[in-house]
Amino acid sequence: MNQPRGTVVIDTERCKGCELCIEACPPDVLVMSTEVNETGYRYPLLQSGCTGCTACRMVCPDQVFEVYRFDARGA
Amino acid sequence: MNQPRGTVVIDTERCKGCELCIEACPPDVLVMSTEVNETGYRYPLLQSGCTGCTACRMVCPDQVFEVYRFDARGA
Amino acid sequence: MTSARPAAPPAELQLLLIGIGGQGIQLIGKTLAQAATNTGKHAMLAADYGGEMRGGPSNASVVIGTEPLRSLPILPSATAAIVASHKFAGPVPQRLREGGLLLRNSSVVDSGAGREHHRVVEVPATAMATELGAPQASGFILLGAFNRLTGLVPEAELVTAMTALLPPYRAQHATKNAEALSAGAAAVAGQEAPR
Amino acid sequence: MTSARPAAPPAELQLLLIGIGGQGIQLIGKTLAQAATNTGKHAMLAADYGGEMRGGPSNASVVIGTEPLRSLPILPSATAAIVASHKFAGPVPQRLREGGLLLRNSSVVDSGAGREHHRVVEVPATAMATELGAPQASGFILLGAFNRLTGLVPEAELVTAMTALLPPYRAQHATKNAEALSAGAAAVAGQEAPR
Amino acid sequence: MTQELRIVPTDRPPADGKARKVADFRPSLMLGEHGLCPGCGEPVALRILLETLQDLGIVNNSIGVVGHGCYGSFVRIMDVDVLQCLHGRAPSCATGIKRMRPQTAVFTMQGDGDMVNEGLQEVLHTAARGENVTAILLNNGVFGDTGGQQTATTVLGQRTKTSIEGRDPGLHGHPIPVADLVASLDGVGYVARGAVGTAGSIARTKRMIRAAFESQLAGEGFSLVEILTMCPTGWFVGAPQGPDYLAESMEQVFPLGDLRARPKPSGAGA
Amino acid sequence: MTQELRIVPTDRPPADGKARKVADFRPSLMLGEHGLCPGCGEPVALRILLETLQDLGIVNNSIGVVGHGCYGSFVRIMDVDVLQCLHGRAPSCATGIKRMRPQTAVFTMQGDGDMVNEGLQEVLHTAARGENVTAILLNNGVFGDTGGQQTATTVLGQRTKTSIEGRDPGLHGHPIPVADLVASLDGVGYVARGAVGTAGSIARTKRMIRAAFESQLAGEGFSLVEILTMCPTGWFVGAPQGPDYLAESMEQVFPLGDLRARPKPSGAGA
Amino acid sequence: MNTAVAKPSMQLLEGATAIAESAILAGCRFFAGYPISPFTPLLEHMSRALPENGGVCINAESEIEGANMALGAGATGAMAATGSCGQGLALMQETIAEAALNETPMVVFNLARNQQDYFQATRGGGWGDYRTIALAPKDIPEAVEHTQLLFHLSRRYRAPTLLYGDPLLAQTRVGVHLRRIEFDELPPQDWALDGTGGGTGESRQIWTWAMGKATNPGLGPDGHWQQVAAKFDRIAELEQRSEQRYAEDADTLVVSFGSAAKFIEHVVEELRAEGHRIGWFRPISLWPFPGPALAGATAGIKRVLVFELNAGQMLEDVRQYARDRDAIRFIGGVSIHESGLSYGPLLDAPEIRARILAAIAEDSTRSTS
Amino acid sequence: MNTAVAKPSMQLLEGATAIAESAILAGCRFFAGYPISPFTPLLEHMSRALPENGGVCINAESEIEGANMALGAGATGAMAATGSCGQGLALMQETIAEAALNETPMVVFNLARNQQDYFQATRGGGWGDYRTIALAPKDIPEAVEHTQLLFHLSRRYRAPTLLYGDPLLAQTRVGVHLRRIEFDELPPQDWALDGTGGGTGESRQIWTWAMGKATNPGLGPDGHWQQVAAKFDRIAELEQRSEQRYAEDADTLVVSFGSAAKFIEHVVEELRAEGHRIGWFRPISLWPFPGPALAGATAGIKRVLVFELNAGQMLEDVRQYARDRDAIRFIGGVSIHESGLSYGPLLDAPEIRARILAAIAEDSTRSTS
Ligand SMILES: Cc1ncc(C[n+]2csc(CCOP(=O)(O)OP(=O)(O)O)c2C)c(N)n1
Ligand SMILES: Cc1ncc(C[n+]2csc(CCOP(=O)(O)OP(=O)(O)O)c2C)c(N)n1
Ligand code: SF4
Ligand code: SF4
Ligand code: SF4
Ligand code: SF4
Ligand code: SF4
Ligand code: SF4
Ligand SMILES: [Mg+2]
Ligand SMILES: [Mg+2]
Repeated sequence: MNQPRGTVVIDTERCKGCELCIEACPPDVLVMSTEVNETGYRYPLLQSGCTGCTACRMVCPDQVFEVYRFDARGA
Repeated sequence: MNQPRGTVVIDTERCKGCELCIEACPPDVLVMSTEVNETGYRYPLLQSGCTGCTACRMVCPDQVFEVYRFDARGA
Repeated sequence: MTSARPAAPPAELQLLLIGIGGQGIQLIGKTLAQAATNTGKHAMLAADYGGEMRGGPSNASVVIGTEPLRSLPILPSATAAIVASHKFAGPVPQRLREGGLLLRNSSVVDSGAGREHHRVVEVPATAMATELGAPQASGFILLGAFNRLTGLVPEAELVTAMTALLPPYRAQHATKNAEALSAGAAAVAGQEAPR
Repeated sequence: MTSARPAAPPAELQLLLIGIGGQGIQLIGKTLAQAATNTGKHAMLAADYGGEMRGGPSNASVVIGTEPLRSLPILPSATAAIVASHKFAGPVPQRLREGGLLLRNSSVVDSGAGREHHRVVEVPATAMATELGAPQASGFILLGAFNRLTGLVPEAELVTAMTALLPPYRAQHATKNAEALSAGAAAVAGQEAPR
Repeated sequence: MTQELRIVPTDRPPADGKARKVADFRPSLMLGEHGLCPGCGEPVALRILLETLQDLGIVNNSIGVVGHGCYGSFVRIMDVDVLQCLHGRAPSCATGIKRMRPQTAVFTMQGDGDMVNEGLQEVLHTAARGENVTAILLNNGVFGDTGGQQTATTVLGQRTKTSIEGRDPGLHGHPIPVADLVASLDGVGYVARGAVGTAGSIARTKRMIRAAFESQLAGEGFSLVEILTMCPTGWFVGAPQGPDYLAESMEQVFPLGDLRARPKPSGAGA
Repeated sequence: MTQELRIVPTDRPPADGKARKVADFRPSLMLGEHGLCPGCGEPVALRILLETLQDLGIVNNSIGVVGHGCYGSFVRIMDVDVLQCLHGRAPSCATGIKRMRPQTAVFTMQGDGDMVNEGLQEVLHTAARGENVTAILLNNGVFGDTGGQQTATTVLGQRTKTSIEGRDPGLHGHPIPVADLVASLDGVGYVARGAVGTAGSIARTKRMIRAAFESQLAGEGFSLVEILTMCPTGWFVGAPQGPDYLAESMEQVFPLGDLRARPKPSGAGA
Repeated sequence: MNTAVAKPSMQLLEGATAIAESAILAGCRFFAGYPISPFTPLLEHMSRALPENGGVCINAESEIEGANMALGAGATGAMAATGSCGQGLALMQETIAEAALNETPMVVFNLARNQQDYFQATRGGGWGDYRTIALAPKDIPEAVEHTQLLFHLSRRYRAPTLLYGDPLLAQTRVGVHLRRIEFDELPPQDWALDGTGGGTGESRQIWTWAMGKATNPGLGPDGHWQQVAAKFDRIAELEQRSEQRYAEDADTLVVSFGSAAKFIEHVVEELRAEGHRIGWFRPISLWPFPGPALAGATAGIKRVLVFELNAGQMLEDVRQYARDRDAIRFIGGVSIHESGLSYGPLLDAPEIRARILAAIAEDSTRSTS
Repeated sequence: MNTAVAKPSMQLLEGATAIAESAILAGCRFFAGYPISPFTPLLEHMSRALPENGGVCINAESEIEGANMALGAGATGAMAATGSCGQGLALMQETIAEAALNETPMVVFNLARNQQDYFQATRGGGWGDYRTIALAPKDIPEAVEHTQLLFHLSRRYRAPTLLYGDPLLAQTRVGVHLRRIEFDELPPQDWALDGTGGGTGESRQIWTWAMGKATNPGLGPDGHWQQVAAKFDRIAELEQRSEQRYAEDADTLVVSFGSAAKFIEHVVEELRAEGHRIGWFRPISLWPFPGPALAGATAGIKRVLVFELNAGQMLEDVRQYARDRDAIRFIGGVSIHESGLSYGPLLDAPEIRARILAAIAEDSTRSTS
């Protein structure tokens, strides 16, 4: 798993800091920022290891995630 | 059954001729009159053989029956 | 308190029908109005239901004319009346005009309903209907009589109208009702108003 | 269009509180009004909610006086303003009287809000609150500062009122809020208005 | 007919001193005549309800709330404190009454039009709220009072003035078994469905009404007795055919019996 | 936290040409941002609903009827023909629409306050009428929009602004499982209960929504999908705790799953 | 069954039936209602006749549901209607207001039990600044005409409209000629929901608050409600309807509406024939109330008698517009049939005549004293 | 929690809370309501405070249910109330009319979003000839007083009564003194249902049609409704309330009610101080409308300006009573907050001031031209 299977784009300005994505990420690669966005909310940061599973995008109420997969690789 | 076990008083003027009592009487001793009452309805007449079971009184929507039993006799 | 002097004397027949629920007052009113309509006349039937319950008053007014009608749906006065029951016949004497025709069901109506200055005709409608084996048809006896007395419509039109008005589950009454119409007419034969 | 010449100059403090939902504007308004009431003053807090949604404007007006109040619940003009966010601070410049005190959260409020003829004081409330480890408490920093500037009530009264107003599930914020009040007061020490 | 049998005089009580009256014309709580149609089942339901109040000795500690339907006129002949309420609203009115008079037995009397059409929400909310009142539903599957139109309990195929070719599920939908819905809710103490078509079903229904009031008196929550009643007028059948029609149409769709029994004595309580 | 891991840049799509986008920020039917609270479950339900319309290819042949609640503001961001109707009345409005536009997919979106409080009668009648429409219930057990008061689905013990010590059955009654009531009625094609607490339940719920619309398109009658949604604001819990609270409180009382499966293909039809 | 095919000859129809047939002729294709006396026969007839004419009639399970079904149907652009009597209309107030404010056309039939719903018809108990065009026919032929007019106006103005009838209109049978009335062309219904807007970025929205879509914002409540209020102001100018007779040379003018006006007309004719200087004025549209016409008709009138079968409701409108307020006398009153379902003894020509004569006599005594 | 024990010192209370506490002081023991902005805090406070004071507050599942619960509670003789905002009150119209006609006391709180419910409050959308005493306080202290008065009047007249408030009354917090107000003694409640009448032959009955029992017939609808109408005529005479200032020497009189009147008062004081001959008139009871007082106040007035936050509803009452109808100018209008939940920008002293000055200027131009 040294080559990522997926990644996400995070539209941090839309995030409301609910942390639902953190809990939902199966490989547990999302963490909350310490910084806040314009509206004053902390937002998720991606660490390496994303599988492109879309779970974060599934649970996020605020449409913060766009998800990509690197097809050529892995399982 | 030559001595009646019960009898009824029939307030014929209240009767609306629905015939529910006729069907309900277990020993089948009620018959409809050919005459009509003041309001123009036929009403039940009692033939001998009443058991005082109160079925007629139970089903009558118009409170036409009062029921008596002759306790000393029969069953 | 009465409308003593109307603007123009009505060329309209204004008929009060008085009875109690269950006597078929509404149906005979409809029959008459429908028959009149079928013969090209203008007709109105104004019902006066006493709520939804049986045994209460059941009155109706029928107005028939050859021109568009001017009568009110609640008649201040009438030119004729059919009284099928005495129970609620109170307003009739006041409302019926002088010389008006008062047709009474003499089987049940006591003599109080109607005054000297009315033209009173009596028909024992309830008794006749029972005799016919159709106790529900006493109203049609009265209607048959009334129509004969006034010559309003051909009797056959009444039969046609009545038959069409019966709901499907009462269709079986048509024949007896027609007989009642005839019997009523026959009962007053010779008493027709001079026209 | 402005109420240029009021009937009598108000002896009432009329304070506009301007912010956005989530900044706790309503709570600091309540705290101030409650503290004033507790010290025997007459107070009014008029809220202006922008519906039920977060992120929209959240404004409030507080009026404090020693006599029964005469101010309207929608202030045509005010003697002081606290601006916690620049997002919806539009009406402030028009409504704040000449010489009125304008307390600005300099962490977020751009310099547009406020005019030369106002007495402007700036406090970097958001930054201070974050520093305190209580980002939700920036409003109390401003309130602490405002109270010190105006000498309205003893600071302890603000703490009491704030503590009582917190709903049970937010009781844990009381300490940080109290610290914020003090920090705000300290930040403007020496800038008190001459009384 | 059995014309050969002797006709017995029935215009006065028997002279025989040994005759014991076993049933009055009507319970003393019934003040006079009603104006309902021949063969209507509703007056029978009224009678067993009033008898039950007497049997339980709660005559002068009861308040009735009566809706709109033919039975609405019963408020004139029930010797009980009564609120005649708006169409469909009896359960809510009963709620207000019961909360202010918790020691009083409070009941509603409603028709299917009243309870299952206009007031379906009221009865379900009141049941789920566990309101400690007793509802009596007189279900004849039509709006009797307005002349026999389709209600929410009209069985499929039945002709009414607004389903003149018979209730067609594709056009008019399906009947709602309100007692079953109520029985499925928490907050409910007792639910049963009876009928007044035969002497036997009347007797059984009377026991159901008694159980419902006992449930209320024991504070078990909401109780409901649905009573299937004949409406020959609205059904366009002769009065004598009413009970048969009831058994063959309505009882098939709405089976009789207890739908929610009272809690076992050990488990009783609010 | 696993701070030792490397933070990956996420401010733009990956430059890597082999990257394939598998999920947009939002479906194209969603026109913009909503103003709902952090951690609210309702926008998630909206998303899977709109995605289903797209999946089924009925985007430009659908009419939505939206009630009053926080989700009410979705009418501003749903790119679908919409009637914003009165509180509780969506099923009736949907009925009028569907009868005049039988070829169009018609759905409602209502909250628990909207459907189970104000409009309980409407949904039950519409279901029993077999109205061929799809109802989407967003059940969060509170009136979110008005600040978190008790609704008819609030679970026992839950604190709300009008049951401040927790919902007490003796005072406030019991929650109503509306989907179960609907599932028990004739006239109904499909009923299920889902949730949006986890990615798994969201995926399952999306399949339920699809089944409901397919049921409507097949003319099977009324369909309902109840969706349990988080309302951290009304529950007085932190947004991150929403899904757990949902699972531990609501799902215990309102179990997830199909409550009325679609008729087997052989038996399908109106 | 009487179907909507125009018949040349006269048919004897119950008023409710005639109204139903007229509605179908007007293009009504959706009806939902709940039985209540005397509205029931309208519902019953619709339940038979609408399906035969390609329409839908639903036995709504309650008035509120019926009204909202009609609103939904109206939102698709179909001609839709509901009805009841005043009691049932009380339950529809929220919905009627909503339809007015979200601009959904629909027609509401109030076949009332009496004239006690005047306030309900003209002010309503809904919320917001809305009005309802309310026509009060005096007899069945006029009701037949009004029915078609109301469907037309409802579409023209995108607003609910109301027919205020009574038991005499509902239950009387008279010979009527049914025919379709042609009106001016209607504006296009580009607002109607047909489901095709989805995914276009221009999907449609019907919403009382008119906030529009994120990509296409609406006026919002402030702008929208002002616009709706302005529309009602316009209607108030354009749609006043009234009728009057003998006002020019009358001392006494009797104002009444609906069936009562038919009785007044009758009695006034009688009194005219007897030499009384009397006339009548009839608002046909209760809202918009024909105030200017009444002001004109009452110029120079000595006494303005108001006759209505209620405790004095239209009276308040007469007070707003009659030239000389002090000339107004109320001669109507509450009068209910013992069944509670229809008019009481006051709606009777002799009684009305007596009241008019008494009012004239009282005034004369007063003026000579 | 603030409980109903009279506290000597001033409490800072939200208006809705103050009203709730005042209701409890008046003896209110039953409340049922359904959340809606800005009524919600009244319900929330009742749900906490009533049980603490021996009462019952029910989270009614809808407005209709809440209103009928209150009616039921009121029928037992308990002081009962319900409420909502105008939107929810629209749903209660049938019930309020019913309570008026079957003579059940109850209080209805309309904590409205604006002033667009004037017609609803004064005419209603129920059925029959009923009225509702409707008080419109100008601020919270007055609302606290009105609340107790409304419970009293409701009992005195056996009729539903109504408080017409708004977001400023509901949501503003001010210091208030709560105390119980003592009123005249009330008539005995021999009509109240307590369940003891059964079997006595004299059991009680509450019924809009008042037909009574077979053994004890009632008046029936005709007699009963006439009697109720006569009662409302009596109330109309006895319960008019209004306030005015500077009418004696004013050229211009501004008529307004509720919160708007508070703003008018403020602006008129300003204008007086600047030398304008201006005064104000405030109906406190919207029904009964203080017509005679307004007629008196408008005698000799050059212009009567009507200011209300709606399209012109009270305007119709002013038109009925102002001495010179032609002097009336409407300077109010529809104005809604963008949230739809409260007043828009028109309710603001500078804006009002400008409208008054413009109306005066326009008139002067006209009269000189
Ligand atoms: C709000 C309202 N709508 C309609 C009515 C008319 N109405 C009176 S009785 C009735 C029928 C009641 O039917 P049901 O409850 O089944 O009683 P039934 O007559 O069959 O015994 C109706 C619809 C009413 N009184 N109020
Ligand atoms: C007739 C009526 N009553 C009350 C309201 C106020 N209201 C608006 S939204 C709402 C709550 C809705 O709750 P729910 O449907 O559960 O939606 P949520 O906000 O929880 O998503 C209420 C009561 C209204 N708009 N109309
Ligand atoms: S796509 Fe899956 S693995 Fe990647 S961040 Fe989202 S939840 Fe985690
Ligand atoms: S779920 Fe969405 S809104 Fe919530 S923290 Fe994650 S990115 Fe932000
Ligand atoms: S009491 Fe029984 S046996 Fe006697 S008549 Fe009645 S039903 Fe027949
Ligand atoms: S049941 Fe009663 S009303 Fe019917 S026929 Fe028999 S006695 Fe008469
Ligand atoms: S219509 Fe039906 S319910 Fe009504 S009285 Fe007649 S039979 Fe009974
Ligand atoms: S209040 Fe609840 S339902 Fe409403 S937006 Fe906030 S979290 Fe969502
Ligand atoms: Mg029924
Ligand atoms: Mg909810």
